[in-house]
Amino acid sequence: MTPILHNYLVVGSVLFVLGAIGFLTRRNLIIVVLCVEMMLQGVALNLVAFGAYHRSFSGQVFTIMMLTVAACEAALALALVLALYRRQRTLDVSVWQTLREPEVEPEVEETPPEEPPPPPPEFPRLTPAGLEPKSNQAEEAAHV
Amino acid sequence: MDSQIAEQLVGSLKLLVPEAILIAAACVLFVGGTIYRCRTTWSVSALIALALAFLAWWWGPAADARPPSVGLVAFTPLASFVSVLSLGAVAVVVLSAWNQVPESFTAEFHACLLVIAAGTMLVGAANDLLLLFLALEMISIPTYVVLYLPRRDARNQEAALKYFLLSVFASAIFLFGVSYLYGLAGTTNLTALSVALPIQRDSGFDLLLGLALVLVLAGLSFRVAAVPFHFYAPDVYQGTVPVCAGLLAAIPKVAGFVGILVVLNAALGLTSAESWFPQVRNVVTALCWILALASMTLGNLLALLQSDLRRLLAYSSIAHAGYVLAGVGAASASSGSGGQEAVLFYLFIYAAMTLGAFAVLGMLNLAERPVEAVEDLAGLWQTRPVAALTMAVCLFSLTGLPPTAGFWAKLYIFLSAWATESVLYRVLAVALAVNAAVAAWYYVRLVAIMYLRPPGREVTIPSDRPGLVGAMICGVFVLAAFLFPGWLWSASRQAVPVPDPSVQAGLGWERAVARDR
Amino acid sequence: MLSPLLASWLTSLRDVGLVLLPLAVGMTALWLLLPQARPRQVLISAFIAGTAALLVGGLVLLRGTGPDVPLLFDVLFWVFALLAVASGVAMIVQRNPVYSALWFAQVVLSTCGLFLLQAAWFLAAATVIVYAGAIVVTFLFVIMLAQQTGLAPYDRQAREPLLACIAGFALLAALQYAVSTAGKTSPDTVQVFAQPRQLPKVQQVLEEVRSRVKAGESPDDTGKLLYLQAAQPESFVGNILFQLAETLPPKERKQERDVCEAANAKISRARLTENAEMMVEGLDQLLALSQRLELRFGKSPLSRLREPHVASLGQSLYGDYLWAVEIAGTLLLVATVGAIVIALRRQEEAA
Amino acid sequence: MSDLDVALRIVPALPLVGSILTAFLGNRLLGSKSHLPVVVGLAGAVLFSFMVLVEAPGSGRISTSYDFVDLGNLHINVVLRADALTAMMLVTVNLVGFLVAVYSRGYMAGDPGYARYFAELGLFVFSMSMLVLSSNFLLLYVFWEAVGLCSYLLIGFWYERPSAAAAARKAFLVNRIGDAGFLLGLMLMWTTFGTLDYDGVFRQVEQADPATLTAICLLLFTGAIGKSAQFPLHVWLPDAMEGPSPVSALIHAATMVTAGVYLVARSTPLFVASPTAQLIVAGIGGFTALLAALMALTQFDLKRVLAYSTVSQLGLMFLALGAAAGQPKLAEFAVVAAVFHLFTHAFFKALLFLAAGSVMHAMGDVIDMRRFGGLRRLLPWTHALFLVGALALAGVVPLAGFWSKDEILAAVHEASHGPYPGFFTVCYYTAVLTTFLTAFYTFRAYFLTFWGEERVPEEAHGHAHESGWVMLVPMALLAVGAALAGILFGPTHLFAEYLGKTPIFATHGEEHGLNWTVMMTSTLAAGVGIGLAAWLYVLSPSLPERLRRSLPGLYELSSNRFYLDELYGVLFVGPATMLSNFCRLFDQYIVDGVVDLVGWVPGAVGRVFQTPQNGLVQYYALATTIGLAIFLVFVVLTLRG
Repeated sequence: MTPILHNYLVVGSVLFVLGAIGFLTRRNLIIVVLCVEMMLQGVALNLVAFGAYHRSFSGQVFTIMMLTVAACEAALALALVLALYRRQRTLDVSVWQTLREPEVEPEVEETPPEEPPPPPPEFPRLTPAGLEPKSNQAEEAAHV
Repeated sequence: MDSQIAEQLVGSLKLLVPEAILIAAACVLFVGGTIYRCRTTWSVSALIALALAFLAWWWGPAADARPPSVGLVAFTPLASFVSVLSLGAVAVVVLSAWNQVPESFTAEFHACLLVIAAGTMLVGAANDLLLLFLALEMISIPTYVVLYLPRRDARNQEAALKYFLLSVFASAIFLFGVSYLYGLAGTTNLTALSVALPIQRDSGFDLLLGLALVLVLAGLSFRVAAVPFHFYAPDVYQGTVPVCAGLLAAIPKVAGFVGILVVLNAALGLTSAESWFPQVRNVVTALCWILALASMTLGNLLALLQSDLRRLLAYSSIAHAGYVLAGVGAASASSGSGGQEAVLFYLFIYAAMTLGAFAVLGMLNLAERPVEAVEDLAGLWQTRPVAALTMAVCLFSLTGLPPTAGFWAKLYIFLSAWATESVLYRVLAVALAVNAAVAAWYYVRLVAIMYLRPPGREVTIPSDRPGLVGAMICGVFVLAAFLFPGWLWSASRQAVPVPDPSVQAGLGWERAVARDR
Repeated sequence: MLSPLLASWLTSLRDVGLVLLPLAVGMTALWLLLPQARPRQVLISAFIAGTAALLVGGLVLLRGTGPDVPLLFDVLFWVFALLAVASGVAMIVQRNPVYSALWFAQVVLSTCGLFLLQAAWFLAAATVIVYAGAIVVTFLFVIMLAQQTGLAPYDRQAREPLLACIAGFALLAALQYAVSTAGKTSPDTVQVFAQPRQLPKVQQVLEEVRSRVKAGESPDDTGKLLYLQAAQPESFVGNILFQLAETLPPKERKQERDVCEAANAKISRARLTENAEMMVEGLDQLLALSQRLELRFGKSPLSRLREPHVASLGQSLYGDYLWAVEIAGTLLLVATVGAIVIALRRQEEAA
Repeated sequence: MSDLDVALRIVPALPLVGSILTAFLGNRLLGSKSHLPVVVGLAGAVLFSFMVLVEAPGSGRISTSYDFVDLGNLHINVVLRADALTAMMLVTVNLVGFLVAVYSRGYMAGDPGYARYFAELGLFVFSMSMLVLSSNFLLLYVFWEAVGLCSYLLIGFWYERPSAAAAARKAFLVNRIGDAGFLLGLMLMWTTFGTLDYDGVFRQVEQADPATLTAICLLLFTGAIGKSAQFPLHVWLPDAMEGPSPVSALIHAATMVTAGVYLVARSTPLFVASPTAQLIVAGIGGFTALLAALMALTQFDLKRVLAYSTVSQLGLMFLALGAAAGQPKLAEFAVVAAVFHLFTHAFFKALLFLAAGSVMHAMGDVIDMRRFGGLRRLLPWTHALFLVGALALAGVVPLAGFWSKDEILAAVHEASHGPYPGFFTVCYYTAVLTTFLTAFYTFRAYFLTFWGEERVPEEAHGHAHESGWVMLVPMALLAVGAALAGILFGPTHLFAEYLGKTPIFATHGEEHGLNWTVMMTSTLAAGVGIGLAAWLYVLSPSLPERLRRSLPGLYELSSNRFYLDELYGVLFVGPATMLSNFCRLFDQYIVDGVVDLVGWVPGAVGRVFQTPQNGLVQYYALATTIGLAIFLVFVVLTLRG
């Protein structure tokens, strides 16, 4: 294994595992699907690196096919997410747990304490159109 | 374009006619469904497409006269075996879905089923990791749609969501393993892989190959619902309509196991006398042992506790995945054990019996009289004798009792596990026997409820003839295959992927060179 | 029985300790950073620890590429790799889904940079267009459609972050160990992976057969041994020479494959007629071919950038993998129809 | 194809055809004539099986039908086998089956499941015929399961009753435990001998490792224990009495439950080579015989008395089957004794069950002996026929039971002169004690039912009457068999001679004359048993009650003029009752409890594994990932450098 190949494999596997962790921990449906796409990015990196190493195009062809399938899955995922959102009005995965062993209690997540709302953004005060700014006139005059 | 490639393409096109027919028919259904909505029309067209595909397969070149595999697809006896299995299984699904799908989506539903059939056929024919991946996706992507279509209540949506998310996750794991396999061999072609891999003689290589195979196995284990990749099965089966549950229990399981066999054959040469990577093979054997034991035990134990029919059958399907995995492990433990043919045989029988059971549930599960809890089957014998009889046959077959083919299927797995001559696998064989005895407990409970309980409530049940026909086909098949198991057995034995002798000759020489060095 | 096993495990633990440590630190940082109610100080220190772990881990895990790779390549690799991983982390710890999606776009872009370094031009472009251009934007649309108001509680609370991080750590550690040992145990002897590095071996084999024929061994026997029906890619020698020839630009490719075919035909005929001279001739042609290929593939990575890349990829895609393309088309069709019927609001539902 | 070949195929085919016809035409076309196809088919089968009986032993041939399974090294043909043992079993099965079917025509008349009943009956006879006809263990196993299935269906025939449904399930599940052992035995056999063919296996017995052989034998015996209701798997048979009485007669007395005996008899060459296995067979048989006899003592359900008696008699058969331990020469004698008892038992026990069914019929389905009595005038024919059966079961000269039981006692007595004298002496006295108890409980049931003051339960609605000829004639025919089968074949050695032609008996043992000592002993035991029963239940019917009351005050005994009776009571009846009650409790709480526990443990373990299934998709993925991580780490640790 050349060092180059090795390095790419390292990055590929890190991306894959990061995606997996995201899949396991994030509760937003869309993020969950995106995390799978990140896992696929790790795989794509592996494939391309191996393809370059072997000087064959199989790896790239494989990646293209994988992209296609990922696109299919993304399309279905978004359609599904929209349909589900229409029913529950939330993107939380946790609301979908009515199907389970009847004896097992449903998992209730504690809601984290409300974070303090971010301070209202400070926008530069602009002069309304059509009005002539007053106070700056003197300064401008001074500059000029 | 190179003439050689063109020739090869044209040559393989001739053999891809069945798949082409199915996909073309699917396109027709997709388009037609937007214009004309009629349950019967589209169901019949789907059946006709399946029949045409079968005829094309039948009139295609004979299995032994087919050209040897070179490209993406290999026209091996395995491909033929899986083709027949997939066409038959999907035909039964079409029949039992007849009245289960809202009329407005019939065309789309059946088109997806046709694509699934084509995908399953391609899994058997795949001679390239890329094609294997695409074929598996050809099963799962339409499955997502199929799962969603029949009903739109929250439970069905939840089932579709769970299956989708976990399936995509499993796909990613599978792909990661595949990328390593490709890297190790330098080719995605499975035949080439089986030649390129064995000439590697390096210690670190074993480890990478082991990891790659475990990842691939894990990805495929999701499709077959083996522990610990099984969690989705009970929830999804419970949430969706019975016909989709039957589809999920049969088709992905077949595809997953065929995929496992194909990959393991290419990477480890299960049938070759000499082990290519004895250590890796040992690891795979051990993993299969663990998975098999865990799946069958957990599946059966949890099935004992269920009061929901589809959950119960889901756990039963997990247990069956365990039995089949025991066969896979046996094939991996020793090349002469006959594990692979046992697996293929089991898959054929399993598809029939599980589809039959779900078809009966499907035909009973109408809006006026939902059949969900076990108790809902009470007195079926009096209200629907034929359905009850079919269900009983399928359940007895799932138990593995003699007048049904399930007996042979279990017996072959058992024998192959025993024939490995490894203590571990003999223990597994005993565990299998014990598990089968435990499983009798809940299957017989169902039969007892159907036959030995008075019917709960009187509801006029509209007759669902196509569903009943589908179920009866399965039931009759299960009985017939018990009486005449010979043809199926020899078919599954022929279907075991054997290494091309010419490839093996080249391989022997390669090995000699590798040893000399 | 148990203690030697334990001892050997401990030894291997010591061997990989250097790898495990940054991974562990990184995973701890990741765990701390994942959306949960945490004091700000913890987040900041976790961020610092994570960055440190990323850098140290990169130093430990990544290898020097050696003198034949230009420095620019190394630098770019570092930049893209760190960017990809850091964006990946940022994506999964980000509480705002919109930012998450954007970070994902960043991951895709960095990966495309890495693709470029591996001379996968077309793929890099396609990924940027398809992913960053289409998919991520669609995702953003859906996020904004579904979640117009601020941060949802479920975005502020990760599920089982500790267990997930531990599992991820084990997964990553196993993979890293395998990847790093595979090269380490045999840095110079045998190549772990197949293909162009095996050309010397092919030559060795060819020469051995040639000498055997010259020594008077029957061409048929040696031919059988050699198994050179090059039309079948599964034969070892045929596989290597053909696959290598396939990656050449079309014109050369045709030429070299013709050569290969002719040589193989010659060898087959020689086997049938037991003609030793013809056999040697064929073997010589193959040898020459393999030497040409070796020359070609011995070039530096940069030289590859000048090859007509897209044409070769297209050849491969629409030649060998034509059926795969067809199947992918079917998949797209099914997915499109499926997405439409899934998202479709039924009349009765709307009513 | 010779005549024999044809006959061999026709015998199982006729009931099957009858069954199928009834199943498909029964409800719609035939109605109350649904019995016709099965009865006619069985009649034909009886004729042809007699033909087999005549021709089979001489021909020494087996008839191949078709290739069933070809599993590489395991090749199974459906081979129908015709030797003396098979022919004998075939006649028993079909004859009793035919008579029971005729009887059922009257007994089941008007039942809503009339057609279903006959279809299942026909299926059962077919399966049982195939079981005895098959020529390899695998096929035997297949039909072994099939008869179990039929038994399941027939026990639960009246599924409206929860007790019937529960009994059916219990029977099925308990049998599955035995069958799992049987299947394992088959596998072990297959790996040891490479074949499952009778001849192929028996040919290689000498080469086999003794320990393996013992394991095979014991595993096969596990199957037999389940099917033949031996300790500790006997719990299902008494419950199985929930089925219709003719079914109890046919399946749970005469035929199916003897399949275990048949299996062990058929595997004689295997068992002969393993003295350990034989000792265990004999031990379990003897123990079961005594245990069941004790439990029969206190039953008040007439059919349950008979059921326990069946268990006990089967135990005696197993005792005989194990008697040849260490003495291969004794094997033929012992096995013939067991099979002879099987043969005669089929007649008289079927008769008794049918008679009990007749009583039930008259009493409006009441079977509790405390609620009726003195029926001998009301049901004169049934009374007479029951008496014949009871005498035969009790072993009174010259009825069938006497001769066959005597053979068993003789064989065990003979065994006590062999290498295990202590063990078999105990067995012998156990058997004698069982004989005494058998006579006692049989006549207890007889006297309670037919003697004493006439009482009829109100369920009979005042028109209790004798059964019609359709029921009486089969019973009469069975009674003829029960009366004459012994004297015709026993002392004349016809039976032994005939059965000796079976190829499994490689060496013909020496001729065994009549053992007068044993005969006297057993007659004495039976006589005492009957006498005691008569004394207790007829001559002084109040005695048992008084006995119970007077037991605490021993001083009364001396002044009582029934001093001797009381002593008898204290010495025999009291302990026997206590023991019997103890056994029943043991059965109810320990054995049943263990069976229940076997059912409960998996559920409890399952509950533990249920917890991760909490419906959250990410937990599933998490569990999957953890599993995957464990696998990967395992691979790394195994395969590293």
